[in-house]
Amino acid sequence: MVRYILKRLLLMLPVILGVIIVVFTLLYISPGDAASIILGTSYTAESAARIRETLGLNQPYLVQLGKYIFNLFRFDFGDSWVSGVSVSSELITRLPRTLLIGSLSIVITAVFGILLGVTAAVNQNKWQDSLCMVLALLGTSLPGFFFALLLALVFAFTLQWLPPYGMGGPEYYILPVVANALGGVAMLARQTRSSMLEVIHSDFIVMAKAKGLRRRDIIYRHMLPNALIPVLTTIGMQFAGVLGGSIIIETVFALPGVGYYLVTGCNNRDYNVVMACTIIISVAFSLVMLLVDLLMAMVDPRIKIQFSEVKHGRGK
Amino acid sequence: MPELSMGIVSEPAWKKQNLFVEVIKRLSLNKSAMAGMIIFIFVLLIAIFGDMLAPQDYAAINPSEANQFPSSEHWFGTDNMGRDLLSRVLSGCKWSVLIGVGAQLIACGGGIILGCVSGFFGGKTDQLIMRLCDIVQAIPGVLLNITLAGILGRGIPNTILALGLSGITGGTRLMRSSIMAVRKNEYLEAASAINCSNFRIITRHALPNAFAPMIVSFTMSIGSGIIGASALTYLGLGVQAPNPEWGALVTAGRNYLISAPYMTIIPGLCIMLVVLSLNLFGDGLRDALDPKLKK
Amino acid sequence: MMKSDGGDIFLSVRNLTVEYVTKQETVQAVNSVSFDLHKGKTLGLVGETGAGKTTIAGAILGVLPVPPAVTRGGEILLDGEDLMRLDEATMCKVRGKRVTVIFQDPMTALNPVMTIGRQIAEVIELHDAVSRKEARVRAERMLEMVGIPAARYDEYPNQFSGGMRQRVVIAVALACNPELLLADEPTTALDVTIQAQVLDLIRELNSAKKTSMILITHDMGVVMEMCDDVAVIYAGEIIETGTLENIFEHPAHPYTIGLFGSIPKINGDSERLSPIAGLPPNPADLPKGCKFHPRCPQAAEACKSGEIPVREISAGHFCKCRGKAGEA
Amino acid sequence: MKKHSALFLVLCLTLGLCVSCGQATSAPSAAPSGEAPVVETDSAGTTLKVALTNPFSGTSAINISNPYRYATFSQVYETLIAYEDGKYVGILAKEWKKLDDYTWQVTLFDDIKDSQGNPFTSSDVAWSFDGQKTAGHVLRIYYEFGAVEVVDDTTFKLTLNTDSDGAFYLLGVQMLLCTQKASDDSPDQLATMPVGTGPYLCTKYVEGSSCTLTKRSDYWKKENLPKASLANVDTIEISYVPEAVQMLGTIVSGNVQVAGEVDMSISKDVDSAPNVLTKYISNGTYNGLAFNMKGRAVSDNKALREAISYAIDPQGLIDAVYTGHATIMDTYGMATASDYNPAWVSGISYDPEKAKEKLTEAGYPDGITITLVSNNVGEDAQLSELIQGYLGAAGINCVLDYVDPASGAARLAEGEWDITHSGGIGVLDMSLFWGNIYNKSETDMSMYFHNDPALYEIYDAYKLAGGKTAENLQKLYEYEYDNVTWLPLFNKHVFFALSGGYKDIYLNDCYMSLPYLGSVTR
Repeated sequence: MVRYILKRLLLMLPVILGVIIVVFTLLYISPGDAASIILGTSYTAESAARIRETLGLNQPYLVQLGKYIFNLFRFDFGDSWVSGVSVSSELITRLPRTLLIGSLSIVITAVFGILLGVTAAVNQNKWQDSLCMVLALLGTSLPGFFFALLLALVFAFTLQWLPPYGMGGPEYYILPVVANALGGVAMLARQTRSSMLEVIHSDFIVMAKAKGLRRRDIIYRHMLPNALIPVLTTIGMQFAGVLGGSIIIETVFALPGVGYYLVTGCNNRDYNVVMACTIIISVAFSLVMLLVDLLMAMVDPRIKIQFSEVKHGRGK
Repeated sequence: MPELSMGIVSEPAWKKQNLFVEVIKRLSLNKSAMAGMIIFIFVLLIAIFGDMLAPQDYAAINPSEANQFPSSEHWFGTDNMGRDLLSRVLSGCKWSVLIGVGAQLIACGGGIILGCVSGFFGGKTDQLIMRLCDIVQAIPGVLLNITLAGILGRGIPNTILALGLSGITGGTRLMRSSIMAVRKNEYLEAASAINCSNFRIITRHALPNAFAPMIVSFTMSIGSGIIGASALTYLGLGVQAPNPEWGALVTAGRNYLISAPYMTIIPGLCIMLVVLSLNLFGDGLRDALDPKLKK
Repeated sequence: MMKSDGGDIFLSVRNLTVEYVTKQETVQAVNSVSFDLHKGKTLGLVGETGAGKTTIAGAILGVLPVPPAVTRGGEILLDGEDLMRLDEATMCKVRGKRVTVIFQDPMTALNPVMTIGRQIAEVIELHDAVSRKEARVRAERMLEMVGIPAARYDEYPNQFSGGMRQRVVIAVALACNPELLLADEPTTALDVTIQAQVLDLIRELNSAKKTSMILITHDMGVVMEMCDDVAVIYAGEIIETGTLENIFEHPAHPYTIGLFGSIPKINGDSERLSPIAGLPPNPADLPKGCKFHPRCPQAAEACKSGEIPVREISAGHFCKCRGKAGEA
Repeated sequence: MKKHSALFLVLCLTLGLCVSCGQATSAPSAAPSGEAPVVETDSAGTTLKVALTNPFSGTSAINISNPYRYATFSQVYETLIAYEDGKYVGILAKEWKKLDDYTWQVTLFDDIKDSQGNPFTSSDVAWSFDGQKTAGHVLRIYYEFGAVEVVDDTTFKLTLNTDSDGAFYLLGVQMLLCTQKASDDSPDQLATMPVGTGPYLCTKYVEGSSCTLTKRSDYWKKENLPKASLANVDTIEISYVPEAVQMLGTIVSGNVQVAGEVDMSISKDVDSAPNVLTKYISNGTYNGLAFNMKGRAVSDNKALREAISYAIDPQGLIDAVYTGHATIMDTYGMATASDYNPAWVSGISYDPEKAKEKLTEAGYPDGITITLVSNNVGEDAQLSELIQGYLGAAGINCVLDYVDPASGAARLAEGEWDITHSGGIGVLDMSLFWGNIYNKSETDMSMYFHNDPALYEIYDAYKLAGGKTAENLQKLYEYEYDNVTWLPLFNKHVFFALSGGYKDIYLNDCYMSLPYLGSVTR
């Protein structure tokens, strides 16, 4: 297993290189450039050309790419062209916020998603089932900002329990985390319900009941582990989405994170910002996917064997 | 020689029950699946005849009637530019359904193909496809969209393509994980024992048993697809004004959540209607297709 | 209704009735079945597939899937205590401790993502409130008893063959020295050689722990080898019951006779078997009177309706038939 | 247990939904009972809580001079002069006079020190001016700036490329200055922690979220302080609230005492909130529609341009996008310009019938298709939708061509468009107004491709030294009146809300009317 992990970590290097090349090309061929943002309404050909010269945008594609990768080895992410702030210092402050909100909301998503999914599956076609279904549908059909603003309205302004926006102590993080989690709960609940329904009718569940286990133990010790595979993959993917930070949560709660920084970077064609953010996201993302694969192997021995096979070529 | 009767009373040869008829029969038994199908057909009708049904031109502005609550004159009320929300919802329906379903078809279609291949074969191909997915998934959706908008031009096609491409990686992972769980079963080895081609094993044996998570993912992500498109619209990349696509309507109502909450809630509920109908139908389909599920 | 010679009756089932109610139809799986079981004895429940044998076992243990299954009535007295009236919490204490079950298909009876050792230790911990370490020791001892090396405690079900998995199921069933073991066609899914080993194992363990057992099977050979008493079941009703010797030497009910007619005898000279004509009735609309009369060679007009009495042919040998076979 | 926890969760979610829906429909004026908490009045230890809409990126003087980020740090950095109640008052500059058409001499106060104690001298002015020019700047005015020649520590000569007084005053009022030493000492040239000569120093700054300004005890200016240098409160806690609904909730619940640049979409709800004072002040900007004057249907067809101009109702735009809080602009030029003449009235006003007449007169009785190029976000997008609606009603099919800000200017330079939004800031004299529209200084033709020799004859005469006469201005006005190459639409307002007992705040009138937060009074 350790060999498998090392192999996957080694594979991350080509992935990151691939991301750098792809994203750089996307930036290079996308219309517009940072000069128009800096100059704004007083855009004139000469001043724009001068700025492109200083930013090195006129150099050929390969030279720019090469220079960027060369700087990368010196861990110099460069400065933002628009705000002049060094990208690495910016990321150092923003990444922990995004990761904190992201991981906390994934925990809540997982807990409530699985809870709702199990309740719906166990009481199939009863009122709990349809209630969970409607709740789940609400989650996917109304946008993030609707729930975020609703939470702010109810808990921050009407009940005045929590601060509505901004940063500070832990209580500032409660609303954003819940708002961020609501979206994910829907998909996870439905996925859990579907895979639980597949397991509910299996013989070993009747066997477990015959052993004298209580209903709750049967569900959590026997049914759930077997239903976890698609659930785990969904959680993994949702965590990947969270890494990019949620622009909606960051704007509504004024919590500057990677999401807002990346989107403004893309809009301003701020190469250094976009490249740095994407590299960090792809590294964190590959780690998450590796974690999910390992968790899957841990949960399901049938997959674990396939992993051991992987080490020595394609086993039957 | 007396005719050897093995005790089985002679019955007409067991009629080859064509799978399709069987599935339809089962589906029709399932009330909620039928409800889902009817709602979806209703939505499709609105999508096709929306423009004709709309009482007023969806782009006709008259600021004097701005921000009116739903009333007898304007059933769904008016937006901040005084345009009739009912006609905007009716004529926006086709775009939303197109974006929601279109993007998901690309995402799940691509996801199934890649997911099966990487889940079933494992080893080198699996690693290659998974690492490609890592790369594509790390690309910021906004940048992908800006570039596509630059190449394909703004509007619906590039939004569908952008959402579809980023959706493929998700679909692939989901398919791969359920195929891997099913891969070790005897019936797959049995199938390869009677010399079925790999393609046939995947499509005939592995896929039907690993299909449930995909149906759930397909039906559920339509709603988030439409909302994702509206997020791009908010950033000015997705659907271009004045296209009354539901996601754009929801986003336009953002600032008026207190003074005019209906501007967000009504289109939101319409999106929910689409997602609800497809979910009910999707579940019914999955139960009908899945022999194991005893009724 | 069935009285035997009053020995220490351990389990008595009185007119148990179970139906499966679905939107399309209602299936009368078990129609007022009654039988007794003596302490330490093995009762064979014999009948064609779909006759309701598994439903009876499920009803005794209370593990029938509730949405479709409905127990209309009857009592199941275990040492005088009626399991039907127990609430779920106390029933949980009975299951796995006093009454356990062995299922037919070992491939699906074990949780694929939990080690076999844990699945055995789980039932021990649940009922005997011992520490995890102690439960592991006992589980390993059980593995040894069923012929599986204790070293394989931490392996997963998919690493075992069908026969080995059935041994694990037996280990789970007998881990807490149950008083009653329900074996639902334990060896049907196994090939003959493994079948013999498993049956010897069950018999040995039962006699060691004096567990009484209900063995559900359609294989008369297994009945011959394992059972003390036999109850023949047809379309949800017990049509004949008695000691092994009663049933095998002089079967009374035409159906029982027909059953024996379709078993190849090693020493017998007839070269062709005589199967029972027709198919078991559709449980959704059972025939009136004696359920067997459509296929019964000696069916008389009287059999077609009314209540079929149960007559005691000899001590402990009962038969539910109106025809002349009833007197013999 | 599991069933009950799921039920509990579902209950509190639905309860939350009902409470908030009930809450949402009735304007949250039913905020917590009682008046918003009043901040104690004595000056020692007063804290002012401020909410602004534009998050920040970069706090160096250069970055802040870009508009929209001015309000936060115009108390930390200072400018040469300020515009108060219609006349110019010196902040860093004690006095200034015009030596000849293109050069001005300015004398600074002596013993100016920034919050780190570094002395502020003429060389710092030169350094700041050069820094702004090389970094490139959103305001066109920076191309009028020539050079700064240091005479001695407190006097310097400033040469411009134009003889218009307005250019000098705009540079003087708008450009934030800081000492070179402070910038060199800072690890990232003041990018994440501003150091200036103003009455406040910045003690806490969290990028894009909040910052805290505290009153400087060692502020160099002691007597007759202009309003821009006031420091009536000890600490100012600024938080950025980009979301309109959050801003509304914050104002109404009394969490903040001053809310600046608030989104107009929530103005009705804030107006109806108890004990909240709302102020709508012209923010010194103007907005109009510019025509592409080269090679397009509108370029040499005045009747078509008039048809388009008559078809658009500025009041409709104002009501829909700014909920009525803006004023129609029906003259060429702005009152803040010293040489402004109110008689320069625009000949166009909303008249759909006339629009149709002009359309047929222009030779397109059954309509024409034109392209409107516009930014794809925020107000510009909404304005474009409305303009498209109005033109559609007049039979002109308007195609919207959205560009994101990064590719907007390049898109205009290609010339494949008919009309676009055009506007400007800080018109302190008419040369800045006409320069922005005809703009011959930087390139041979303006962004709107004017190439009429008659126009450039008048414009060049006006541009010459000493050419800033009333007749030349009148000729420019008459040319525009006759040719309608630029349609004035409206002047935007900035929206402020004050609560917690505060009654007034002083605004920088000629620069986006952004607030001097220190000048807030009871």
